[in-house]
Amino acid sequence: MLDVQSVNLHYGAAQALRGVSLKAEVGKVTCLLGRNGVGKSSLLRAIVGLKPVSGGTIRWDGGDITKLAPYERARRGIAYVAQGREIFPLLTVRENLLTGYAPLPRAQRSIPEEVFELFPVLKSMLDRRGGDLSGGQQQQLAIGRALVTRPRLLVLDEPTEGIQPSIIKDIGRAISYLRDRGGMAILLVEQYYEFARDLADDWAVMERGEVMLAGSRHGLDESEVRKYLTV
Amino acid sequence: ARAQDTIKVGILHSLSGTMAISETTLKDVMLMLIEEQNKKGGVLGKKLEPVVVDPASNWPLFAEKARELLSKDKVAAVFGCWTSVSRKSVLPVFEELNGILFYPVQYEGEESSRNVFYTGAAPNQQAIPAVDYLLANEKVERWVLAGTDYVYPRTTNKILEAYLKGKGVKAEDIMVNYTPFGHSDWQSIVSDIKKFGSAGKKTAVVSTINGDANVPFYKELGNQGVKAQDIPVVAFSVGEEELAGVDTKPLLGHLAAWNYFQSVDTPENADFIKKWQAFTKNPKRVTNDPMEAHVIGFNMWVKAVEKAGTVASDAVIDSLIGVTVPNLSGGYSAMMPNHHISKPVLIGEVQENGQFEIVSQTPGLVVGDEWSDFLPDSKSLISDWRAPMSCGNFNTATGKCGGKGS
Amino acid sequence: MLTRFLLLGLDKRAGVLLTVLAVLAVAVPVMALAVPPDSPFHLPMHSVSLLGKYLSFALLALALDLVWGYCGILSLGHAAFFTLGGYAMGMYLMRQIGPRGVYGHPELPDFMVFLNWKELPWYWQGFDQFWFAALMVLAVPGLLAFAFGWFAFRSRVTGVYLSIITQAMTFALLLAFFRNDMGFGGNNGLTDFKEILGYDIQAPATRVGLFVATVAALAAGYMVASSLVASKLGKVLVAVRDAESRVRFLGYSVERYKLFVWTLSACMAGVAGALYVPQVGIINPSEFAPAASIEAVIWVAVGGRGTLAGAVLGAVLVNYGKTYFTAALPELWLFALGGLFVLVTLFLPKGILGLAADRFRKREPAAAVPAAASKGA
Amino acid sequence: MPRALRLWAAMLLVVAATAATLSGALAADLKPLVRNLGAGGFADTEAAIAALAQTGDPAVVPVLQALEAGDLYVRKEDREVVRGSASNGGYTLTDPLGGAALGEAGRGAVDKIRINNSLRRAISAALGSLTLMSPDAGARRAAADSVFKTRNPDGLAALETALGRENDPAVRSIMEQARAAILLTAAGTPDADRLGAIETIRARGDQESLALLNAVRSAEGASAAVRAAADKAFEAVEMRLSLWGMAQNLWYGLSLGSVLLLAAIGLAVTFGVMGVINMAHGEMVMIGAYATFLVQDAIRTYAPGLFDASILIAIPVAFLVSGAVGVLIERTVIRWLYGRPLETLLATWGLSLVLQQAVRSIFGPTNREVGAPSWMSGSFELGGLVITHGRLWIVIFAFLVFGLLLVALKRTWFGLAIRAVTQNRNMASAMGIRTARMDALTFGLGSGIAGLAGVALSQIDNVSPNLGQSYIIDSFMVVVFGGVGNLWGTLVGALALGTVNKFLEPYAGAVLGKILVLIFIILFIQRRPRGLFALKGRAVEA
Amino acid sequence: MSAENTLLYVDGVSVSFDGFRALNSLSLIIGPGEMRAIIGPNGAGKTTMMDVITGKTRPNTGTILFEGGTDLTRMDEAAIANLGIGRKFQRPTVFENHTVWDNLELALKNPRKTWSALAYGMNPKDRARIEEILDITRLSPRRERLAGSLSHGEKQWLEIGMLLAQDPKLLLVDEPVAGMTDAETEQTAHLLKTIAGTRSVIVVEHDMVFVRELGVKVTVLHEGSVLAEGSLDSVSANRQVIDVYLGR
Ligand SMILES: Nc1ncnc2c1ncn2[C@@H]1O[C@H](COP(=O)(O)OP(=O)(O)OP(=O)(O)O)[C@@H](O)[C@H]1O
Ligand SMILES: Nc1ncnc2c1ncn2[C@@H]1O[C@H](COP(=O)(O)OP(=O)(O)OP(=O)(O)O)[C@@H](O)[C@H]1O
Ligand SMILES: [Mg+2]
Ligand SMILES: [Mg+2]
Repeated sequence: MLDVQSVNLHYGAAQALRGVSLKAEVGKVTCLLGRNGVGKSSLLRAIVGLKPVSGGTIRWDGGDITKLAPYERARRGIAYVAQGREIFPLLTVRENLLTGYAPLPRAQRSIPEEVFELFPVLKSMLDRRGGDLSGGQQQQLAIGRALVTRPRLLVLDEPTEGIQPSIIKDIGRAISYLRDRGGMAILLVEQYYEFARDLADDWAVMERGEVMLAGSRHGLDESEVRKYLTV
Repeated sequence: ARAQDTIKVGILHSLSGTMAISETTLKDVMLMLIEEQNKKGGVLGKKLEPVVVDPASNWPLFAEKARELLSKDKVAAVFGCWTSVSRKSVLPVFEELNGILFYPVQYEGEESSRNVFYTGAAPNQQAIPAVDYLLANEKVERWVLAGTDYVYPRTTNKILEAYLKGKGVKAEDIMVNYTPFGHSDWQSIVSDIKKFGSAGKKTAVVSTINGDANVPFYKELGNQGVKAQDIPVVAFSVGEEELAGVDTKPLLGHLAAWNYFQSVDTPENADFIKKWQAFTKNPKRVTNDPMEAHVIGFNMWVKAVEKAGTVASDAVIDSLIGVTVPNLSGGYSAMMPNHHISKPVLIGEVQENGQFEIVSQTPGLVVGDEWSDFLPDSKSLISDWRAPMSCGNFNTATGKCGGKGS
Repeated sequence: MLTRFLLLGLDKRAGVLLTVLAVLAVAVPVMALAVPPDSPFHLPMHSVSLLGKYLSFALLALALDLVWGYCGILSLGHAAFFTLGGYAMGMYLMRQIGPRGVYGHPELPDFMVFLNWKELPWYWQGFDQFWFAALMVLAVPGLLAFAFGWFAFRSRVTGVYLSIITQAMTFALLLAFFRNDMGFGGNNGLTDFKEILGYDIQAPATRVGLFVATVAALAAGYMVASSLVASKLGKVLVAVRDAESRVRFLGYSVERYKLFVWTLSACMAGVAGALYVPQVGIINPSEFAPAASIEAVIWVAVGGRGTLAGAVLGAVLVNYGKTYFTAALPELWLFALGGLFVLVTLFLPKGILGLAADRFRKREPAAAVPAAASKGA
Repeated sequence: MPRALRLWAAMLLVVAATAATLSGALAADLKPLVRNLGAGGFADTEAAIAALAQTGDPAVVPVLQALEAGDLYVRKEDREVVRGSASNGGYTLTDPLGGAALGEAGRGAVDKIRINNSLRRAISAALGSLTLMSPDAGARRAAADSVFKTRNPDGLAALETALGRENDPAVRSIMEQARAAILLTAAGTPDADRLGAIETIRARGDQESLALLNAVRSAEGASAAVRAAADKAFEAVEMRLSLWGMAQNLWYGLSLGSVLLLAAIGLAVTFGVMGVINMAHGEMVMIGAYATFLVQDAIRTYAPGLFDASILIAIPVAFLVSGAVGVLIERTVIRWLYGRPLETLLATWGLSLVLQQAVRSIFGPTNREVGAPSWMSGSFELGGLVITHGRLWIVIFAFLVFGLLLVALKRTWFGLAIRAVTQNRNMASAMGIRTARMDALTFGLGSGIAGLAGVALSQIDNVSPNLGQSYIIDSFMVVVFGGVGNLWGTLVGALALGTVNKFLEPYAGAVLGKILVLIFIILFIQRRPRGLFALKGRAVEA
Repeated sequence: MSAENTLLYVDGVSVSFDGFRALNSLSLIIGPGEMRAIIGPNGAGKTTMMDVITGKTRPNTGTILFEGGTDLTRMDEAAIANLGIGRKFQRPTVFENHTVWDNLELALKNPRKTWSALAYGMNPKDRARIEEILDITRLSPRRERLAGSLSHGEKQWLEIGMLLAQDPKLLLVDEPVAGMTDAETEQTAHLLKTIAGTRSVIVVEHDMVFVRELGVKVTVLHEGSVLAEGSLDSVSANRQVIDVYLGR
C-alpha cells in the first residue's frame, strides 16, 4: 500500500503541496482529481521521487521511501507515466520499451504481450524514433513503457490526454484488468471526469495544494466533487 | 629602503602555454646563475634577487609583464623572450622605460636596439655556415627550405635563397615550403621532400621548423626512412631539448647548426653541465644553445655592472660594449657595438643518444651581423651604439642614421 | 525617440555601473597625472594602461554577452571581430610611423620592406587617415559578421553547430593572418607604434586620454546594450534564445533579429579591439586564436551570463586575476585560475552577478524546469 | 665435357683461386689499411674506406660494419684500430679483423673513430659491392640497392658475377635494375644495351627511375632511338607515378583521418552523447600519452625485453588511467552541471588548465620520448605506395576502437541506458536506471577512449603538456561536422576532413590547405545545419 | 473546387517521412469565418497537417493557398504567421524565461520588424488587451510568474491566450482542452465559438463532448486523408469512423 502522510513540497519559495495525505491500496484504483495547477502532478512527482518533499513521509509496501532516489523506487515496483509523455525522443519505440528493463532481474526481461494487445500501433512502429510519433502515439508508448517494468504501483498522470476515444476505452479496460488481476495499486490523475469516475475505487480531490475530499467510490458525492472542478 | 639591499633581475620567460616547452628551461638557468652569483657574493656587494613572471606565451602579455618588471619591480636587467614576436612586443617598452633586455635565442636579425643585447645567433652565425658546410662536405645541389610560416624562417630562407643563388644554385633546385605552427601531419611534405630529393642530384633540407612541429616531423622522417646519408636535414631550431622527445636512432646523422652543443668537450662546459644537473637534480638533464647564450649574457652583464659600478641602465649599456667573457666552447665571446656577440659556429650530427657529434667548427669566432648583407634593403645598414654614432640603423650609403630615408 | 530608447536601459544596476565608470574617468587621470608620484594616491602609468586593457576586454565581453546571454548564440569566434577592429587600428598606427621605421621607408612598414615588398597593397590605402581607420574599425568586423550571419542564420545553423563554425572562422583568420604573404606582418603582427592623432603614444597624457576614451566607449556600449535588452527587441531575443521556432510562429523573422544583434555585437567588439591595440602596443594573429574567444566566453560566464554588468565585471576580474597571478604565482597560476573557473561554476551557477541577482530578486524564483533541464545541449 | 660444364668448372676455379689468394696472401696487408681508418680527419678515413673496399676482400665487411655502427676505436697508446664494446666503465677490445680478444681499456684510453654522413655513404657504397654475394638474401638486396644508388661503373663486373649466381628472383630484379642504371649512366654503352636498360628501368617505375630516364633523355650525344625510348619510358613512369600519387594521397588522407577519428571519438561520447562541452578532452588524450610514456619508461628500466610490447601494455593502462580521471572529474564537477551544458564549458576549461599545469609540474614542460616498437617503425611498399607501419597500425587501431564503441553504444544495455539518461535524465531515473552510475561510466568511457587516442598520438606527435590543446579544436570540428550524437558521422567526418585536407595540401600548401578546409566546413554547415549525418524529424526539432 | 472565396485551400497535399506517408493527398477547404473540427485516430496526420499549413513541414506535393492566392508552400514560418495564421501547439510551448505578461506582449499583434521592436513602447490599448486576455484565460494572478513555472494546464491556457493576442485570421488549435476540467472544456468551446464568425478556426480534438459543444462541421482524417466529413452525428454513425476511431 502507498501511504502518503502530510507531505509538503516547494518550488523555490512557492509551496505547491500543503500537508497532503493520500492512500492507494493494492488491488484498487485511486483517482486524484482537481483543477489546473492545484498540485496533482507535484504530488505524483513526489511519490516517484523526481521532486524531493520538504516535509512528511511516503511509505510504500511498508517501507519508508521518502528519501529514496527515483531509480530505487522503480526497483520497488513503482512505475510512472508522466504528464506530457516524456518519452525518449531519439530512442526508437523498441528502445523506449526496453528502458523498462532497468529495474528487472534478467530472467524477467521481456516485453509483456499485453502492451501490444493494448496498443497495436506500437508494434507496427517499433523502429520509428519515439520523438517522431504523434502525440497520442507517444502517450501510448509512455503507458506501454511503464507496463514493461511489471509495476506494483502504477502512477498515471492524465494518461488519456490526446488519445483517441477508442483507445481511451481500451485504456480504461486495461486499467480495470490490471486492477482485477490483483497485486497492483494504481494511482490515477485524471481530468476526464467520467473516465475517472468509472474506474475509481477510491478518490481524492485537491485544491490549492491540499486534499479537500477523499473517500471510496460508494461515498462519492458527485456534485460535491464537481464543485471543486468548476471554476 | 629595503629594495636597496638587493638588485632585482627580471626573468621574462613563458612558463605556460605553447612556449613553456622551451622557455621554462631558460628560467631555470637564470635562477641557477643568480644563485651561483649570490654564492660568490652577488654584484657590487649586493645580492641579486630574481623576479620571475609568466607571460604565458601570450605576446601582448609579454609587453605588459615587461612594463611591470621595469616600472613596478624596477629590475636592473631582464633576461627573457624566445620568439621574435615576443621580443618585438616588448621592444617599445624597453626603449620607453630605458631597460636592458638580454635576448638569448637565434633570430632573423634585421633589428638593433639600444636596450636589447642579442646573445643568440644572427643568421650569419648559424644559417650561412651550415649551408657552407653542406655545400663543401655533402656536395649538395638541391635544397629544400622548410620552415614554419613566421618571420624567422621567412627571413632566413630569403637570405639563404639569395646566398645560394649567388653560389650558382638554380631556382628550380630550391623548394620552399611553409607550414603552420604546431603542424603535426608531415606525411605529404616528407614524401614531397623524398620526391624532390630523388631527382638524381644530392639534396638537403634546411629546416627552420619551429618548436612542437619538429617532433612529428622527425618521427615522420624516421618512419618514411629518410636517411641522413641520402637527404640530410640541417635544423636551426632543434637542439638537445627538442631531441629529448624523439627516438633518435632513425635520425642518425641529421644535422643542426648552433653555437654550442652539450657535447662540446671543454672543461668549462663539463663544469656547467655538472652544475646544471645538480641544480635541477636530474642527472639526465640536457643543456642547449640558448642556455649558453644566457650564461654568456648574464656574465657579461655582471662584468659590465662591476665595470660601471652601478646598475643604472645608461652606464651599464655603455659599459657592456666590449665586455668579453668565456663562452662554453673554449673561447671568449665579446659584446660588439651592434649589441650582438661573437660566437663560434658548430655543426653537429645527431647521435643515437640524442646528443650531437660536432662535425665542423669555424676556426675563429663569427661576429653577429644584424643587418643581412643578402637583403637589398639592409645591405647598407650598420649598427653601432657607441658614441658618437649611437645608431641602430646607420645607412652607410647616405651617411645618416635612421634607415635609408630621412 | 533615441533618448527614450536610451532611458529604457537605465535601471539601478546600470546606474551603479555608469557611476563607477564616471568616477574612473575622472579619478584615474587625476591620480595618474596630477597626484605626485610619491603620494600613496598616485596611480602609476602602467596601471592606467592595464585598466584600459581590462575595460576594452570588458567591452568585448559586453558584446559577447549581448549575443550569448540574450540571444543564445554562443560565439566561439568573437575575438575575430575584436582582432579585426584591432588590426584596423593597428594599420592606422603603422601608417603613422611614416619614415621612422628601421629602414626609413617613407611609406612601407618595416615588415614589408624586409620581405621585399615594393609598394603598399591596396588594402592598406586610406589607413593613414584616422577617420577612415575609425570607419574600418566598425565596418570590417561589421561586414564580416553580417555576411557570416546572413548565411548562417538563414540556413538556420544553431547551437553548437553555429559555435563551431564561428570557431572555424576565427581559426581560418588566424591561419590567414599568420601567413606573411597576407601583408599584415605575419606572426609578428603590427607593433612599435609611435603616434596616435599626432600625440606620442607613450606620453602619459596620451595614455590617460586613451583610457578615458575606453571608459567612454564602454559606457556608451553599456547604455546601448542595456537599452536594447530592455526593449521589446530584447524580449524577442530572449524568446529566441529559449524557443527559437516558437518565435517564428508568432511571425517574427528570427534571422533578422539575430543578424541585427550579431552585427551590432561584432561592431562593438571591433571598437573594443581598436581601443585595446594602442594601449597594449601590439596586435598580432594570436589574438584570433580560438582560445582567446573561449576566454572571452569564460569572462562572461564568470561574471554572469545574461547580465550585462556581469560581463563587464567578469572581464575585469578574470583579467585582473591573470595579471596578478602570473606575477605572484608564476608557476602555479593556472591552478589558481583554472580552479577559480571550476569553483565559480559549481558554487555560483549564474556567475558572480547571478548570485547577487538571486539575492535581490523580488519576483518568485525562476523555474528549475524539469522538462527544460532534459533538453541537453 | 659439354661446353657449358667446362665453362662452369673454369669459373669455379677462378673464383676459388681469387678467394684463396685474397684471404691468405692479403690478410696481412689489410692490417695497415684498417689502421688508416684511425689516421685522422674525415677525409683520411674516407680514403681508408675506399682503399679497404678496393681490396674486395670479404674480411673487411665486419670492419666496415663496425665502423658504421660506431664501434671502432683508436687505442691511444699505439694508435691501433680496435673494436670496442662498452663494458662497465670501459671497453672490451677485440681485433676488428679476426675478432681476437685484445683485453680491456678504460674510457680515456681509446678514441672513438667518428663518422659523418659522407663516411656513412662511403661505407654503404663499399659494403654494397662487397656484399653482393653474401649468403644472406637481405644483405644482397641491400647491396644491390646501394649499387643502384651509387651507379659506380667500376662495380659492373662484380655485379654481373653476382647476377650470374643469383637465384632469388626479387634480388635478381634489383640487381638487373642496378645493372641497367650503371649501363645507362656509363659512357660508351652500346645502344642495344641502353634500350634494354631503359626497359628495365621503366619496369621499375619509381621516382629514381624517373630521374634516371630524365637524365638519359636530356643527355647529350644520345641516339635518337635511345632518346625516343627514354621519352616514352619517362612518360609511362610519370603516368604510373601520378596514379600512385593519387593513391598515396588517399592513404595519407585515410591516415590523417584516422588520427582525427581517434582524437574525436572520445569527444563523440562525452560531448556527442552526453552533451558535455568537454574542453578538457584534449587533456584526457594527453594523460593517455603520458600513461604510455610511463609504461614505456617502466619497461625500459625493469623489463627492457618487453619493449616491443610496451604499446600493447600501454593501451589498457592508458584507458584505465584516463578513464579513472574522467570518472573522478564527473563525480566531482560535471555531475552538478547536467542540464546546464554551457556551464560545462566553463568548468572543463578550468579543468583543462589545471590538468595541463599539473602535468607540467609533474613531468616538466619538455617533451617526453615515447619510442616506437620495432613493429611500428619503418615502412613497406605496396605497389607504388609507401606505407609506414606506424600509420597503418594507427588506422587499424582507430577502426577497432570505433567498432568496439559502436557495439558498446548500440548493442548493449549500457549503451541504451546511457542514451536514455542523456535524453531525459529524470524520466530515465524514474524508469529505474541508475543515472549517476551511468553518467560516471559514460564520462569515464569517453575519457578512456581519449586516453587510447593518447597512446596512438604518442607515436606521431609530441608528448608534452600541450598535446591535447592541438587536437581539441579539430576534435570538435569533426564531431560537429559529422553531426553531434552520431558515431557514424564522426567516422565519416574524420575521414572526409582528413582526405580533403590531404588532397588540398599538395596544391595549396599546408597553411592555405587548412584554411580551405575550415572554409569548407563553414560552407558545408550552411548546407547541412546539423552536420553530415543529421538526425531529422520531429524528434530533434521538438 | 476553386480557390476563390476560400480562406484556406488545401489540395492534394502529401507528406512522407522516410517512406512513411503521414499525409496522403489531403484536400481541405476552409471558408472565411468558418470553424472546422478535425478528428481522427492518433497518427492520422492532424498535427502534420498543421505543420504543413504553418510552414514547419514542407509538403512533397500539393498546393496550399491562403485567401485565394497566397501560396503557403513557398513561405517560411514567420511570413505565414504574418499573413494572419496563428497556431496553438499540441504540446504547450511557451517562453519559459518570460513572464506570462511578456509572453502575451510578444504575441500581441504589432509590427514584427526589428526596428519596430526596438522602438516599441507599451501603449494603453495594448495594455488593456493583455489584461483582457489574462482575464479570459484566468491567468491574471499569474501575470508576473515565469511561464516555466506554470502547471501543464496553465501553460495550455497561456498558449490559447497568446493565440488570442496574435489576433490571426485563421486559428489552428491543436487539442486545446487536453488536460482541462470539464467545466473549462465547456468554456473553451464557448470562447472558440465567439471567435469564429470573424475569424476562421480549425480545431483538432479527441474530446467528443467538446466537439459536440462546438456544433460545427467535422472532418475525419485517417491515414493522411479525409475519411469522412459532415456533422458530428453523421460521422459518428459512419462504420469506418467507429472502427478506426471511436470504438465501441
Ligand atoms: N517547475 C516548477 N517550478 C515552479 N513552480 C511550479 C513548477 N511546476 C509546477 N509549479 C507550480 O506548482 C503548482 C502545482 O503544479 P502542478 O503541476 O502540480 O499542478 P497540476 O495539478 O498537475 O495541474 P495541471 O492539471 O495543470 O497539470 C502550480 O501552481 C504550478 O504553477
Ligand atoms: N518525422 C517523422 N518521421 C517519421 N514519422 C513521422 C514523423 N512525423 C510524424 N510522423 C508520423 O506521421 C503520423 C502522423 O502524425 P501526426 O502527429 O500528424 O498525427 P496526429 O493526427 O496529430 O495524431 P495525434 O492525435 O496522436 O496527435 C504518425 O504516425 C507519426 O508517427
Ligand atoms: Mg499536472
Ligand atoms: Mg497531433
